[in-house]
Amino acid sequence: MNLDLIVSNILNPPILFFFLGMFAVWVKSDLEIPAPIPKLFSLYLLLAIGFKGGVELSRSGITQDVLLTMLAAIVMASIVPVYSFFLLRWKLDPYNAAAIAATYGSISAVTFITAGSFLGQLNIDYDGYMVAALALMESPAIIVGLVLVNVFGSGGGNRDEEKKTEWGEVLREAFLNGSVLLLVGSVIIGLLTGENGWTKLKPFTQDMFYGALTFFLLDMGLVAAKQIKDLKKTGVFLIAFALLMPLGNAALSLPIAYVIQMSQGDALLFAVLCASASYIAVPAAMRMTVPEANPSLYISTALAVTFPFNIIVGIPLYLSAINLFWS
Amino acid sequence: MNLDLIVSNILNPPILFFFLGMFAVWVKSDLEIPAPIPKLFSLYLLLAIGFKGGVELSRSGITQDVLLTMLAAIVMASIVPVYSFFLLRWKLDPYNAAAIAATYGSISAVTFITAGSFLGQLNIDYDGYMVAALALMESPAIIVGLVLVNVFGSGGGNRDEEKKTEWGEVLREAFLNGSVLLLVGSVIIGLLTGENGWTKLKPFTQDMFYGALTFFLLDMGLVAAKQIKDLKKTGVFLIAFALLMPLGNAALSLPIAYVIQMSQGDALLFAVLCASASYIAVPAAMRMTVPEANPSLYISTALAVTFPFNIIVGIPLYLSAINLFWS
Amino acid sequence: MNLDLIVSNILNPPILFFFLGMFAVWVKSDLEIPAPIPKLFSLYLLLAIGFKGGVELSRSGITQDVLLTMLAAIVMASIVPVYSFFLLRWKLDPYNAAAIAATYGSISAVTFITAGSFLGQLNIDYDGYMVAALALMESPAIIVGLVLVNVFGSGGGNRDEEKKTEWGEVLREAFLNGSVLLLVGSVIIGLLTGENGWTKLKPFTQDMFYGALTFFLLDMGLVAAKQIKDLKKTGVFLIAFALLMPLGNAALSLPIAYVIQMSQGDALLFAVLCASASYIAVPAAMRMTVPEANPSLYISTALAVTFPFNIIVGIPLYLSAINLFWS
Amino acid sequence: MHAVNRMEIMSDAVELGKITAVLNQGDRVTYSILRNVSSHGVRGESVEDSFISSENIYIIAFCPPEQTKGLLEKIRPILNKFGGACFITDATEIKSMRCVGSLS
Amino acid sequence: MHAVNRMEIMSDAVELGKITAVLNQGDRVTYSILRNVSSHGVRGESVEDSFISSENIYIIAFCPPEQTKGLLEKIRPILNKFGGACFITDATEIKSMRCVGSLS
Amino acid sequence: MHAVNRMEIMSDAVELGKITAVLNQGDRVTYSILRNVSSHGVRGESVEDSFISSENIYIIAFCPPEQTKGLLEKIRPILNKFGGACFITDATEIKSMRCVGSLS
Ligand SMILES: Nc1ncnc2c1ncn2[C@@H]1O[C@H](COP(=O)(O)O)[C@@H](O)[C@H]1O
Ligand SMILES: Nc1ncnc2c1ncn2[C@@H]1O[C@H](COP(=O)(O)O)[C@@H](O)[C@H]1O
Ligand SMILES: Nc1ncnc2c1ncn2[C@@H]1O[C@H](COP(=O)(O)O)[C@@H](O)[C@H]1O
Ligand code: NA
Ligand code: NA
Ligand code: NA
Repeated sequence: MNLDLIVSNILNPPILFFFLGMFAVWVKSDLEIPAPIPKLFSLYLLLAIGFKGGVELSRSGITQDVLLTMLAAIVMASIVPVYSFFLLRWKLDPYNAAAIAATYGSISAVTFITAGSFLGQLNIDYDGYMVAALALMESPAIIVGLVLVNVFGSGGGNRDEEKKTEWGEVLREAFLNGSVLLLVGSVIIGLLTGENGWTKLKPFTQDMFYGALTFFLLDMGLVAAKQIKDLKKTGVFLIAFALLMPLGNAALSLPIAYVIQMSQGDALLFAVLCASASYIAVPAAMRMTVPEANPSLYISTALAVTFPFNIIVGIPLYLSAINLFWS
Repeated sequence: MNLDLIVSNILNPPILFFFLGMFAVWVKSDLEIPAPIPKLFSLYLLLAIGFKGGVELSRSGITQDVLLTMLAAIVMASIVPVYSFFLLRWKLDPYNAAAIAATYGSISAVTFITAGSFLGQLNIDYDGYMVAALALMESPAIIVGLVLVNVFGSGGGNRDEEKKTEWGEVLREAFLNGSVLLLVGSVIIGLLTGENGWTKLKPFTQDMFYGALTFFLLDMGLVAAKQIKDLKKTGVFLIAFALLMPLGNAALSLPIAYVIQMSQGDALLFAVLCASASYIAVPAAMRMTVPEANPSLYISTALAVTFPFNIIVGIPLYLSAINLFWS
Repeated sequence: MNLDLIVSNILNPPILFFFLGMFAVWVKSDLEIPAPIPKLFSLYLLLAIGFKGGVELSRSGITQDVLLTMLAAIVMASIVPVYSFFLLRWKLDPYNAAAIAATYGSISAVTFITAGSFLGQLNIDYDGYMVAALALMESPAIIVGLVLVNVFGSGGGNRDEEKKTEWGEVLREAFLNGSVLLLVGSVIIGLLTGENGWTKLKPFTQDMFYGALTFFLLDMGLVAAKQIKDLKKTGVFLIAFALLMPLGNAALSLPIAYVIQMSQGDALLFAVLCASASYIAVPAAMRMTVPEANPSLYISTALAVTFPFNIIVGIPLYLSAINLFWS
Repeated sequence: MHAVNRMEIMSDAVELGKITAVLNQGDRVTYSILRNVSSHGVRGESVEDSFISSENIYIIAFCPPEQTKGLLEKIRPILNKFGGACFITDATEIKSMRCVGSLS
Repeated sequence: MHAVNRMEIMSDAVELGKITAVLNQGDRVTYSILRNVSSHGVRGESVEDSFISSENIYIIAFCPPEQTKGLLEKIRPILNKFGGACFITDATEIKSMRCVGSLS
Repeated sequence: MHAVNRMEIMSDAVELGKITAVLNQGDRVTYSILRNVSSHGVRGESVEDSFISSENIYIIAFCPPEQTKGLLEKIRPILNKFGGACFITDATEIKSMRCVGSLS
């Protein structure tokens, strides 16, 4: 594996500010980014990434490549939570297993963006419609997770009672939660307004993008470092899961990417989508629909282990693998 | 009327994000832009628009055209609330009638900005000093509204008692409330610093402008859709008023614009100023000075009916009329 | 002294928005920039200034000039609080004297930035590594202040008891408080990522900079004007101190700058660092470590007297002096 | 001046809608919602409050004493789902005026 | 340890200045202001809280029992204007230290 | 349904860590922290709340009556440093459920 890649990945401002945030927590500095500033940046990033993706989609059109990619995305988002669930059942009750499985089936937009910046730095092209894949991969895992709970959850009384009334809520939470709605809405708006809209919004959604990502990762460092203390409760099994799962998911995604002839850049982004775990949309949905599961388990693994692992080691590692096989 | 205009108006990012916000409320998504982020964008927009207006004023100088425009602005801002009041008195008590009349006499900066973007898109020029007209039209309606309450309000006891002590407060609220002060202050600073200041601030006040407007309209969509439920209490009379009043005010403004030989772009902006209703500065002032009026009446009509009507139908409609008469 | 300089300093947007903020408070306008928006801008300014400084340091390298400047910075930051303390002891108890002395030994980043903008306007060059001097001058005064309290504080019981346990906290507060950490961290990240990072972050940290400064100074005007009412309690002695101290410190810094052959631009920035007083980092540290001192004394003098004095009169005045001696 | 009961409810923000729906059923019930509160000891674990993890709310409601029992019975099962807490105090209501403006 | 009265006042933010002016007249009155609260049932209608419509505040004040009546008489007319609410509870004050720093 | 004591603590934000450390020592103590509160009359001077000057916090804690005295004894010296206030009221706890999810 290519050490240069890791170094050039680490030596860029967003990643370094992520470390600065972690450092601040470790030395007990009072540095904090008070609410709702992080929310502002997360809304901005979703809007900017969705809009750019939509514009790119309007440029490329909906070709066969696009459709194949979308199909692959939906397939991976649906099967990852299934096999994750059975792995997790080894040590966990069905509720926690399903909630964590859903988390890993969905994606982390910030990991995706970081991978995009990394490719930009190495001058490797990728297709804008990968953002559409990202948008498509947000939701299926939530539904699969809920199905798993209903099939394998302790078939007991009050679950079944509430089940009927809650399915509507589940689907709404899966497809209409704030993050998904803003992302998908921005894709559609980008698609509708195309070049025209792009010219007007570019200074905001493109030029500010890298800076906003930097600021946001500073906050992510603060939050992730605070979550690390919850890992004690999590135990070795879950930490191992959180480190190996991204590798497994990426390993599974690459052959698929190869078969449908993705470019190297697209393959990296696809691998990153499969390897990353959601720490915003899915946890929010799981808290509402699987209250039996313990949020600190699925949030701390996704945020304090898998997220840093992917942005520091995972991204350059997956690219090394792609370099190896594609050439 | 020109359907192309409506479509090209709707198919731009700010308007589409407005719809996205409304859609989010209708499908009960949890998308929200938490306080004080909307406030940040509204302060930004006032600062940017005022500053640009001041710089433009420093470019054009205070010519006869400018003075005529200012005069027209003050006249319209003073008479609109008067005839609105008598129309509203047909169904409403004097307090609510005066508060709503004041709301429609004043202006909506975001509607103005949206009209400016629309002109920008069609490559129609307009004069920067129209912003000065906007600034001048914020306040008179507040004072006219208060005079109407004092003349026609049920001349009873405690109103009169407090009247003397409160006039100072009324004038201060009219000319020194936060929105007016920031807007007027920014105009003056733009005027004082001219090209020099413009070069330095342009990346912030000009390049980010369209993006900030987009973000802000997303929030306006959320807020307006929530206000729509208050319209039930409002009744058919007020909804009709909120739809017809902009048409009437625009219809009255166009001959004036024609007579003083405004350009087509300026005429559109003037019509939009007259047709729009204030949902920030005036409601804030009215809550303090006419507590007898019901805020949900004047806020929901201005925000949930007149604002969307103007940005969707009104702006292209007024421009069609201008195209007809000016050529 | 050069009146033109003062006028050209005042006639730029950030200073004028500072006055607008003060004006808003004086006329009792309800203009306010709600929390945490000012915090967002202050974090942004620290990040942007530190990052730029780090990049400049990576350009210049660590030369002898740089080292001499750093040495001068540390010396001034250490001796200013010592002689300030003895001056203040004339009228104040040791706790308040030490807290105010520490405040004046440290620096105000916004004053520094305003001076940088002022130089930019006059096309006078300065070295980017002055930001490193700024970063170095944040902390020593906190430690000197604490030493003064421990040596001269009423040697009584409970101070000594707690002393041992608190030194770790003091050092952490001095070097790891949020402002210092973000500033120093950003310098280091700028140094590490150099030109590469600069190209990516420039639209955010450079192009938005002047606008963010403008917005922040609007808020500073609001805050400073509110602090002015606390000055009554402060008394004439402290007001005189707050006006004369910057002059004294600047006067002391200029010969040093001259001897180590700083450029005119660097000399101005150095003078401004010495002349300015901290109203964020040091007050936060003093509240924790010298609770016996009255915060309204050290905050109101630094913020409501010294800060406006420096940005309005001080900066052009110090530059006049430099013009005189350097040529 | 008449006696009321004061209820303090701490809960997860996702339950807010259900709790207010219950409170709105009551007659002459007044309540205020405080958001972004950090709560500890309410659920099994102390949850760090951030936009990423959960958000806690704090509701202070006042209601006529005869309604307290009925409302509590409906709120209890909601709190049971996530873990939440509810505390009752006695208080005196001074005056609650209604807004007078309306369509004539 | 001595008895105090606890007042909870809910009101529109525009009245904040007047209410605190009254509270400042009292002797040994301690109060805290919570802003951006959503209040329901206080006025005639439940008002959505946003930067566009009104903002509600929640004040918690503690005062010596003998002052309660006097303060309430002055606060009542203010609350009557917009509709607002005020509730009283009994409490015990533990300790209230004063800051010692001052000009010597 | 059992009796508890309700403590309201107003303090400077810099003492938050120390106060919560004390509260965490208690058994079955529930507390909520409200930040960015404006407090007046607590310390010697009313402190304007801004990111530049100090920030006040408001803690509402509930604890079993037998623990109140012990906790107060430890909180008092903390409040004495900056000046702070603490008030006690009686209340009734309705139900406090614990979160059930955990590693099996
Ligand atoms: N709106 C956006 N959505 C997604 N990625 C973006 C967006 N804007 C910029 N980027 C990425 O950020 C990096 C910096 O962009 P550039 O402006 O090309 O230097 C590139 O890698 C882009 O892929
Ligand atoms: N500071 C500003 N104040 C008012 N309108 C602005 C401002 N900046 C940009 N705009 C408008 O926003 C639209 C986009 O501007 P541009 O594409 O940069 O010419 C144009 O229609 C401008 O009229
Ligand atoms: N990141 C930054 N840190 C410090 N000063 C800056 C930064 N960006 C811009 N400035 C200053 O802001 C002023 C405006 O910059 P310019 O883009 O050169 O017009 C100049 O005087 C710069 O010194
Ligand atoms: Na995944
Ligand atoms: Na109008
Ligand atoms: Na100094």
